[in-house]
Amino acid sequence: MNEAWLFAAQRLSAMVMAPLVLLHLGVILYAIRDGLSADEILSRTEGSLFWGAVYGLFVLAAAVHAPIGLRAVLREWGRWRGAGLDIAMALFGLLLLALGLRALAAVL
Amino acid sequence: MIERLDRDILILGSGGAGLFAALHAYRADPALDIAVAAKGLLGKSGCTRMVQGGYNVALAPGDSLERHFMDTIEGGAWINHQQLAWTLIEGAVERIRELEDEIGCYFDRNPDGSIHQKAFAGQTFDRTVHKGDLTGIEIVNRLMEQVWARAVTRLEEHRAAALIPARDGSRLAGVLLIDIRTGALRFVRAKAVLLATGGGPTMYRYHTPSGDKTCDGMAMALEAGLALRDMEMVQFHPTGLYAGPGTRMTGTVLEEGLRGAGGYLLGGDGARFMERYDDRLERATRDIVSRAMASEMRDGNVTESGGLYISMAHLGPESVAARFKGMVERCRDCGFDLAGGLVEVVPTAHYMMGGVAFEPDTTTALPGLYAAGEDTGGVHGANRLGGNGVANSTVYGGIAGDRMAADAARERAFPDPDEAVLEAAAARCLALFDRPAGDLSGIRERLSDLMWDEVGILRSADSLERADAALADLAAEVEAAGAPGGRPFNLAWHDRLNLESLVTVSRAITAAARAREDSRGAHFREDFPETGDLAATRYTAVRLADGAFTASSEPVAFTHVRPGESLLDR
Amino acid sequence: MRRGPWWAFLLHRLSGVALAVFLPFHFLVLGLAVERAALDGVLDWTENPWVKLAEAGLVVLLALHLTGGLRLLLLEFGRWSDRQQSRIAVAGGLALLAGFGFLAAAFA
Amino acid sequence: MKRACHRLAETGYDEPVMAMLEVEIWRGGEDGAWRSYAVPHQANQTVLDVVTHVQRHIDPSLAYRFACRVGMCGSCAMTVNGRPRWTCRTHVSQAARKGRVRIGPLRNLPVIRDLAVDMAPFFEKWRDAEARFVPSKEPPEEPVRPDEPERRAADAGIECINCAVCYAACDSVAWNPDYPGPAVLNRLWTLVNDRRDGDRDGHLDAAGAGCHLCRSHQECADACPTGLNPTAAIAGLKREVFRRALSGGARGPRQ
Ligand SMILES: Cc1cc2nc3c(=O)[nH]c(=O)nc-3n(C[C@H](O)[C@H](O)[C@H](O)COP(=O)(O)OP(=O)(O)OC[C@H]3O[C@@H](n4cnc5c(N)ncnc54)[C@H](O)[C@@H]3O)c2cc1C
Ligand code: HEM
Ligand code: SF4
Ligand code: F3S
Ligand code: FES
Repeated sequence: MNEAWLFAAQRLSAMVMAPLVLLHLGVILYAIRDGLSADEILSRTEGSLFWGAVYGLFVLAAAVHAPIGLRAVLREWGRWRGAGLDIAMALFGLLLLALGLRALAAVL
Repeated sequence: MIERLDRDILILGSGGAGLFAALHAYRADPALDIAVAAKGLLGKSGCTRMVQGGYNVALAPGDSLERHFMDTIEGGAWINHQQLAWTLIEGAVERIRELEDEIGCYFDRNPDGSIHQKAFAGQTFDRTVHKGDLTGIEIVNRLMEQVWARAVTRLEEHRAAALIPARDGSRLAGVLLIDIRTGALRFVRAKAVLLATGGGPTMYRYHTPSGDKTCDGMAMALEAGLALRDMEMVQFHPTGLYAGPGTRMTGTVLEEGLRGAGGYLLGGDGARFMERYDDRLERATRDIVSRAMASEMRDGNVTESGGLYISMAHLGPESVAARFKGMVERCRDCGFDLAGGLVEVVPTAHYMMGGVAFEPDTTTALPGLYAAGEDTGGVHGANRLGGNGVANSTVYGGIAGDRMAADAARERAFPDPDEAVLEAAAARCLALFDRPAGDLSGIRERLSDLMWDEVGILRSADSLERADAALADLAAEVEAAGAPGGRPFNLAWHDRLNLESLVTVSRAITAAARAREDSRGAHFREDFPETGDLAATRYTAVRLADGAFTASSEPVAFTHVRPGESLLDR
Repeated sequence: MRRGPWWAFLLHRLSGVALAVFLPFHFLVLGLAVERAALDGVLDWTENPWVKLAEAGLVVLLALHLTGGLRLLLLEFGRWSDRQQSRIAVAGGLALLAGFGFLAAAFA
Repeated sequence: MKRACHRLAETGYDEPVMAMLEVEIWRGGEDGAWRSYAVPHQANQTVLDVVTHVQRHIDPSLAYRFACRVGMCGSCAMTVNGRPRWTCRTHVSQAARKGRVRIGPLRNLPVIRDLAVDMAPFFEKWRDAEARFVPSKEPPEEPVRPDEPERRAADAGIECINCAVCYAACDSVAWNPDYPGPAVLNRLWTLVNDRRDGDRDGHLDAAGAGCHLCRSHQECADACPTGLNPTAAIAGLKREVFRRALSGGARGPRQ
């Protein structure tokens, strides 16, 4: 994998996530004031194209961003390098993607 | 055990001369095996890095080769080898283009994009190319990067210890080196060897050059039977920082521009003294100001710790701090306030105009040995213009590279070394481990005081005679001194070898100074204060044979211009 | 010996790693909980103080990592400025504010 | 002259010796140990002077390196009280803590012996990144002017003395054997801004292979004795590498 592309992908996904996370945090802070209920979440998200897009994009970006970040940490602090690490991180990204999409499907 | 290595070309020294030689030789013939050996790290040792002012070259409209040449000859008080000076001036134009366009130096520019050239003392035109006031760093770093990128063997922290002739004595066969890190002896056999170890008058109490330079090249050349010319010509820079005897900062140069900008020199009494010596006051040339300072110091008009003062505050501390940022910081590191207070200064030994006699194509009297840079003599005459030093090393380094490549390619076989000489040289190096440790610090201090006091800025028959005798004693003391200990990175061993070179070359300087019974350029004889008849100008040549230094003098050949004439009039 | 930027890096890295570890669980729990909760109509897991604390932690981490990430993006992609230290301070402050806001709201 | 200078030089020595410095110096290779020395504290004394004193007057076998003694050659860097520094320009009073100075070899480079490290890995990375000027086929259409932005950006990083102080200060170097380090990247940024250079893309690709390993610790900029800011230079590279990667240009590391 080309390091420059990985780097660009990580920064790009960070840029995508930044506004989404801000939005998400804002909503949580707002919503949590009267306690959180599944109804509430569902009523906001169910069938909403907007929230579907927001969370979908987030899941996608996080699945790109987190493995690349973790890979760096493991290389530097875990002294783990090479193809094994790359495969593990790719799998980790797929796991994130799968779990994220599943959660998304649940709330949509 | 001596390790052996064969290289078509061996270059000693990695300053402007050595690195340029490597690049040119490589460009001329990439198939050649080239090695660069340096006492320090490649490109990080020597004085080319330390160039602050810049590089003289006649580029601008209004300037001319002839004008640069006349400045050089007049600065050199007519003892220059004129063809060498002309080659320098012509070559500088080509070299500066090469530095910019091929090596990648990024010199300062004028608003229209052309290369900026500033004023430097002793010149009738502003022709000094520079990169801020750290020109040498830019030049050497770029050269170093280019050398790294090529297939050139780097022998870093390798000290050249002796030139080894071929068995039949007809030529040089190679060089015995000491690998400083391991202490191993290494003989590099080569078809062509360049001497570019950069001289360096570090035998004087106050001196500017880098600490790795101890005149090894000149000493080896003397031992090999070569003549050194103009050795009495040692340039002193007026404003060396004086920070006391316990620090290596002492002697390092405070830039010329301080005086140029209008700085005052003050005696210990706090008053200016230059009006007693020259109408141009502090702006007079290096030699005059240094001499004036030496007189004041001798008369005892000194600061508490023995120096003089430079004062800039009257120019406005803020403006000084802005214009001379690097200098202000350097002084601050030593605890001095250059912008607003007084900084102690002493004149300091800066450059050796003299060196190995060589030809404009860098060949020497010993076939197989070439020479370039500060190791050589004749280019600058009695005084070097600020800015002609780095031009000298880069121009001749390049020529040497071309010439050596051509010669080495023609040479089919490697020369056979004289094994007896090689063994003897190696034994000399190793014998030091068996001798009792000498008082190296004491010897060094006595040598530097002696040279400063007796063969320094002001000389006389008496002082030189005293020096001659004292140096002979010191030489014997050095010879007896050993450097016990292990071989790897044994600095005492190298200090001891350094002292040997320094004493040898000090004796050559003294012999030449005794032979010149007039005063010109950097050489001032109190017993012969007159310049003498320019038309009858002679230069000195010193040789070492059977342990004796003999100085002779030869008439200068006025091949391009005679005293009283000027190329500019034609 | 180490200065502000290094500590900011450490915080950013630790929060990133923690996020990478917790995010899959967050997705998992969210997916499961919503699916199950949708049947009885109550999101009772949010009543568990441990879950509350964990979720609050996640929000703090997210806020920390977000502000730290924004700082880096600004540093790398914005115009270079020497006011790094103040940026770090602002970033840290914002993150803490968000975290405490969440905690206060959650336990109110 | 002789008399005057000797007398005066001696007054320099006689300056009230303020105190003895307690100096600890690393002796041996990687597995060496600290050894203590007492060195007279003098006015105007640099850390290099302390080391010189020990080698000249106490233990001649001490190995260390220097050349220019004025902050131009970058040969004398060591770790002084935990910080990488140029020793020839570091005043003892700046570095000593309560009269104590601890001097070790530079971090992140193999120790040859005592205070001398092997700087080869530092330079080899420089060489391998091909961080050097490449002449262009044709000169730039517009002449380079002193105040244009590219020239200013190039100038900002040009006065590097390759002392490896930043290299020793950087954790990313310690953590990533393949990280070229701040100085090399700083040089690449100067080249990228040099409009005369003929291989801008090549330099960017070389940077792209390593610049992402910089974690913006800024320890390099903090430690650089000549006041350069490699962090800013690397940020510039990251920006350009990012742009180039998005436009599909990045070829990855040159072979
Ligand atoms: C502070 C200062 C400022 C200067 N400013 C200017 C200026 O503004 N303009 C100008 O034109 N000139 C200036 N000069 C002079 C100029 O720097 C020198 O004349 C020139 O650089 C000499 O170049 P070189 O290649 O001959 O030697 P150097 O650059 O000195 O290199 C000598 C090399 O030889 C090596 N060496 C020494 N002994 C041995 C050995 N035994 N074995 C192997 N290698 C050895 C050294 O390690 C080094 O690598 C200045 C000099 C100093 C000291
Ligand atoms: C909120 C938006 C986010 C932004 C702006 C952001 C930004 C960044 C940036 C710029 C980096 C690079 C740090 C470096 O290389 O020095 C990074 C690293 C990292 N991020 Fe994020 N990130 C965000 C969200 C996330 C999320 C949701 C996760 C976890 C799932 C995550 C996990 C990581 C990890 C593990 C690293 C590696 C840390 C390191 O190398 O020091 N990030 N982030
Ligand atoms: S960037 Fe600064 S610290 Fe790093 S090598 Fe260059 S001068 Fe030294
Ligand atoms: S310290 Fe190292 S991590 Fe980057 S900002 Fe400097 S190179
Ligand atoms: S000795 Fe040259 S930088 Fe310190």
